[in-house]
Amino acid sequence: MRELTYVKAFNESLMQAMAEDENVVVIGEDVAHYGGVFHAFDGLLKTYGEKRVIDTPISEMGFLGMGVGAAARGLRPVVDLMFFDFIGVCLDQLYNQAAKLKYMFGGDVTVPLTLTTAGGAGLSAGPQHSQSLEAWLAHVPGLKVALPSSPHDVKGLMVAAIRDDNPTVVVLNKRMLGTKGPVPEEIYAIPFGQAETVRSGNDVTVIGVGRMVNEAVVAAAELAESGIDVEVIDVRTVQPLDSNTILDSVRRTNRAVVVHEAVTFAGIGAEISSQIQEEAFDYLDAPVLRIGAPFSPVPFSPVLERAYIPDSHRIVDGVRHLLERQGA
Amino acid sequence: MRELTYVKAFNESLMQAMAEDENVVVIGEDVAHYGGVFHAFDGLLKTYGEKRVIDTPISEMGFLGMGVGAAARGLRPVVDLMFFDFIGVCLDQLYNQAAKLKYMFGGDVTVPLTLTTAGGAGLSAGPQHSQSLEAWLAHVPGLKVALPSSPHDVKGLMVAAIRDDNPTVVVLNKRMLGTKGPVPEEIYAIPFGQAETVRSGNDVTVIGVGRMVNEAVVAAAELAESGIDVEVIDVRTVQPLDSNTILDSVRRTNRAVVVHEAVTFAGIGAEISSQIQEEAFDYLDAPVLRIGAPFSPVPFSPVLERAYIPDSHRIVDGVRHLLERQGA
Amino acid sequence: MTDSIGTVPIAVLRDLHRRMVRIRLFEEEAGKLMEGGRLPGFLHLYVGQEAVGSGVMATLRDDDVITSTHRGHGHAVAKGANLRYMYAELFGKETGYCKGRGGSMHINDLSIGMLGANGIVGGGIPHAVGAAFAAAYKGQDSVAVSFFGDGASNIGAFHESANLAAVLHLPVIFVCENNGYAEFTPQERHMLLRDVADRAAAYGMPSEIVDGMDVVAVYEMSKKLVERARAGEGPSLLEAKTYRYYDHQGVKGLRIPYRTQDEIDLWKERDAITAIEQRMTKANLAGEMELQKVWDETRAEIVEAIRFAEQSPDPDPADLLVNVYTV
Amino acid sequence: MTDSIGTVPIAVLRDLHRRMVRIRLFEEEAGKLMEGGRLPGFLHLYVGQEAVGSGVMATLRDDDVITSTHRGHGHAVAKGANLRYMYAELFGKETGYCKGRGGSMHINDLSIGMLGANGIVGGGIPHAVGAAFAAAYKGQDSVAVSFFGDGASNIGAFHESANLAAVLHLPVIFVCENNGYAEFTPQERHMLLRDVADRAAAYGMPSEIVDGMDVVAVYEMSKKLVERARAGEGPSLLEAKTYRYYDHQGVKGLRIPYRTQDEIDLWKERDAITAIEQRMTKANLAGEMELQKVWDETRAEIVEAIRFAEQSPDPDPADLLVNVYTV
Ligand SMILES: Cc1ncc(C[n+]2csc(CCOP(=O)(O)OP(=O)(O)O)c2C)c(N)n1
Ligand SMILES: Cc1ncc(C[n+]2csc(CCOP(=O)(O)OP(=O)(O)O)c2C)c(N)n1
Ligand SMILES: [Mg+2]
Ligand SMILES: [Mg+2]
Repeated sequence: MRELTYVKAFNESLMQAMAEDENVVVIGEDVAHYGGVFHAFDGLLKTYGEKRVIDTPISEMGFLGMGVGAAARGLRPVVDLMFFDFIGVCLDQLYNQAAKLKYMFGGDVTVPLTLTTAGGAGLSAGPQHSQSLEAWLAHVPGLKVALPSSPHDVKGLMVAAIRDDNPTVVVLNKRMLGTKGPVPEEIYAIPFGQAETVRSGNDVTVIGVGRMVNEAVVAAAELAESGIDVEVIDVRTVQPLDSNTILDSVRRTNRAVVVHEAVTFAGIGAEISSQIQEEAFDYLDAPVLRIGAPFSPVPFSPVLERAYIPDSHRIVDGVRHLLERQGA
Repeated sequence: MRELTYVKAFNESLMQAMAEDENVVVIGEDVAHYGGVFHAFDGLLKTYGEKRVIDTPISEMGFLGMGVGAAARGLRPVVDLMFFDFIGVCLDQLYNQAAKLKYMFGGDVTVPLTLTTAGGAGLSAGPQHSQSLEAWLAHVPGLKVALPSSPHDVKGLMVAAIRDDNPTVVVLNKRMLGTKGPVPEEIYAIPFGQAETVRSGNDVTVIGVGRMVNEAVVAAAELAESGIDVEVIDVRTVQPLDSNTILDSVRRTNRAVVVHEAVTFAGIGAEISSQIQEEAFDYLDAPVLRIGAPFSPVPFSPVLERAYIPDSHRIVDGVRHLLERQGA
Repeated sequence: MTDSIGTVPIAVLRDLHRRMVRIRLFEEEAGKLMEGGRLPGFLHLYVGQEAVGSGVMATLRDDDVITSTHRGHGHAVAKGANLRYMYAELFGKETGYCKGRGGSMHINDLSIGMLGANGIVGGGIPHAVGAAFAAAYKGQDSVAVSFFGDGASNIGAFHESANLAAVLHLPVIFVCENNGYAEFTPQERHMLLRDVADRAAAYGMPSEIVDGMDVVAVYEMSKKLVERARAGEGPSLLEAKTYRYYDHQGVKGLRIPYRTQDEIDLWKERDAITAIEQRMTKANLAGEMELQKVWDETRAEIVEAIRFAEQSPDPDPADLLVNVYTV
Repeated sequence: MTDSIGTVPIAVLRDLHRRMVRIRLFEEEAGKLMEGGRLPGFLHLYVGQEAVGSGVMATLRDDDVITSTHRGHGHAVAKGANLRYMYAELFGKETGYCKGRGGSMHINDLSIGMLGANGIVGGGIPHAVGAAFAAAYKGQDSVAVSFFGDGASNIGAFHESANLAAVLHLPVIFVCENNGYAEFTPQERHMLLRDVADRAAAYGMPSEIVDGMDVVAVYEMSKKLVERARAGEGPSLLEAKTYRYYDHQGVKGLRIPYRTQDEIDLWKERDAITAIEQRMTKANLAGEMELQKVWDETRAEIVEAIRFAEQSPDPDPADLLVNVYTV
């Protein structure tokens, strides 16, 4: 199959979704004339014109709220927040407005808004340009949240997000923008709430979020050399979370590791881990292990940042640790 | 001992902390001349004057950020956010600024800021005035977060927060404002990160957050009548979390229930539950049970709201369920 | 004898009068229900400000969208909302506009372009910009009006929304109802300007100031700005000087007197409803009986609406998760 | 022969010149290091805007606090930061101003009143208000200056901070460095005003516009506003029209030409450093050699500082959790 980079797959999802539905518009800082700071929006202006691709002032609360209002009036705005870290200047419009309007207004209003943003560390972008805050959004009733881990999934999840009648957030991983992978040419949607079993295995289930899925796959390959058979699950979306796929796997493997880039404490891994021990308690041969970042901001220094971000080595160590564990 | 209401205990903490340290100032909407919409700041203006008690325009991002700047320059501002729900209009100043400055600036700056706010449901205040969002804040390295469950704790945790050199958040529970309880007259601090065992028991540990501690106590009394001996722990602060007290207890009782007002999914209960199964796995006779709100905004209708908020009945049912559980 | 006041014909005057009376009575009765302990939650009454909502709304069509605030009943009533469903919502009933899920601060009715009250100060302002964007996008000539208070003009969302509307040249009218207070803080302590209208210049947007106790003046000025927006000439800001008669929340002033009785009395002397009734009577445009009929009819409607609300069922707790998502 | 230009004495002129040269060379070398692939992360160069930071900073004392932006190197250098620790931070070294934890966008030095660059547009503006509050509270006569761009004047935090400072009558000078662009969006597409200064009126605050390529003009105007603030006369806004020579981030313009070469050349013809050198030379206030010496000394300082930075140790991963909390 044809290969595309992650960012090009994102771009193609917009190109095709805009062709499919003329109510789709793109709103954000430098998304039109410049094509986005990551060039994720390249060519949209040329293809769809200034009417549908809108550069905004630096006014995230304003233009996210504008997206909410436009969505309530029948458009399907894709609003871009340049870095996930900036969510704090506009969060009200996401959780108090977009996510609540339908419920709070008695059901008459739908808000088919998609917020796109770029999260994750690894580029020495420092403490205010590297965060992974998906746990916040997963805690908000009314929102849906995806973290694609491959070019294929970026496109499919973006299309699903745009077609969804609920407010959705798609968090790109900055470090994967140039990563290549097979991407079908036609438009397709990957349903929210369907995890993917990326690798089958019998000894332990590693549940990955976003880019960490790829680290888990690397770890699995390494562990296979020692005869350890790892199943890797990509949650794809953290809200809704496909608990069934996770639980079915853990009930078979009896061991689970959850891995994400965000700090471990109160990260989405806590939710996943809790659900596993609640629903598969009697199947567990060892506690569910969480792997995430230590409890600090993301450091700028490459040396520190490398030590900070979870990677395949930490997953390998974690899995080995779990398997060696002696119960009481 | 003398009894005070929850809100009066809060008020007294400020009265005394301001007497103790002239660098303490209070900043917020209607906190000065009006004394705060919940009268939590009554009398401060009269006692300390306009220099130290400052009414602000409706500009949460601005005045929280002003508090951050003032804290960086040696003051100890107490900044009030009228409702916890409003955090979305100013969150940037909390997690990207207050919580990160020290780390990000190489250690030279401290931000001894206290953010006070009122959370929780039960007053038919509707979806935008009833939320419990402590899980968001607990996920932020650099912050400390308390949810006092009694007049005694409000005062002690507030004093500790104000004296702390780190940014702290103290979340009052709106429904408890009129609740009375014993409060020492002198100034005292309850250290952050020290849970309190509110009731000792042997059969199951119920870990409560904020007002839910009181529901747990009621449930424990009811369960005692059936001969079930419940230990109740008040976490007091969710960041830092006193894991040791929780783990010691669960290793004795072998069963745990976590209860909070926030929606269960990705709530702070997930973190507590995960830690218990990680650290006390071999001691658990049953999965850790989480009790929280269902995954929806807080409804306005009293009938719905009553069904929505966790209470002693749900805790009683949960505990019974845990004890009756048959392992595989 | 003429059949108009200024340029405003008698039919419009009657319409304005009726809108104001409906708001006044709706709110007075809501206040009584609350004082009687029969309504849950908060209540921010619009009494005193009737001329603003009524005057502006009379210049709008059903497909023109408004966004409102915590003090939103008046806007809903003036836009033509059904009083039954409004009261039902105040009671938290399943038949309410929000099916009992939202309450007083979230009443909305998209069928008449009422995109909702909002509990977050400034929360609804960007929605109006978005509604205007959607209208322009679809090539419709409808406009959007965002109501907000003097206090709200200090929040970032106002600034960003105004600038966005200006830059994108959208058909938005920003209507600031300046009642002199943000909760309990008088304007002179929350901004240095006397006129919020002066803020429009920061966005390259025209503005007008109008006496918010004069419904005819509000109507005329709103008409001008709405027509301007409809003609594609961009956004504007309208400041109406007005006053709320009751407390920020609830009915009675609480124990802290942040306003003087003199101040309240002075504004009440200029009451907008009394004023229009006097002008209509003086100009022989309406007899006392005709005006009284409006009050009586409205009272009857309200009695019926409250009965409907009271007799309506509570929501079913089994439906807790309804409308969280569109499925 | 005079010993001043206008009212600005020779010592100050020399000081202004040196500050600008130090910024220019610091940034040029940083740019080269980045192009050479030797610096991690982002780099927002201040080249072109030197007169603004230098002119303002020369009117400040060490106890006057500034807050800065993503484009903060110039402010730090002008405020008197140590170039060694600055470069060390760009390299992410333990000896850097942020101990390698912050990077280019977070350089700060409280000992000289530099309260930090900030990666969030508008993030630092309220901090300046807070610093001014603290100074006033303690009865000190120090002031606070917040630097921000034309683009940042569209964000809510600016609006709220300006109004707060005005209402609380605090000694803040809001310095808008209008370089005509917010990233790649020209000013005329992000606001309708020509002058950001016009926004000050929305807060009842005076404003001034100054040629940001004329360091003497910036100095004189800043002096006036700083003295005003120091005397307790409240906040003000200073807009400096300026230009950045390099790309928004990094050195070379990327493949999308959002500015014309003509435009860039026109501004460079008015280069602030060249201009002051010509004026000083013409007025016989400095010989070419004397000026050259400043460049040479700075170059030497920079070579040494970069060497220091390169030779400094990386942070120790064992210290990952250092400074997250004050313990
Ligand atoms: C972001 C936010 N901050 C604070 C509040 C609390 N609050 C509700 S109404 C109000 C005053 C609003 O004043 P104004 O805009 O003048 O409207 P008015 O009440 O006078 O109609 C405040 C502070 C809120 N709801 N949202
Ligand atoms: C809240 C926020 N939104 C967006 C950005 C991304 N961003 C960084 S700099 C910048 C442009 C700033 O323009 P201006 O204020 O004019 O400063 P300049 O870069 O021209 O110095 C943008 C949009 C950010 N850092 N923070
Ligand atoms: Mg008001
Ligand atoms: Mg700029």
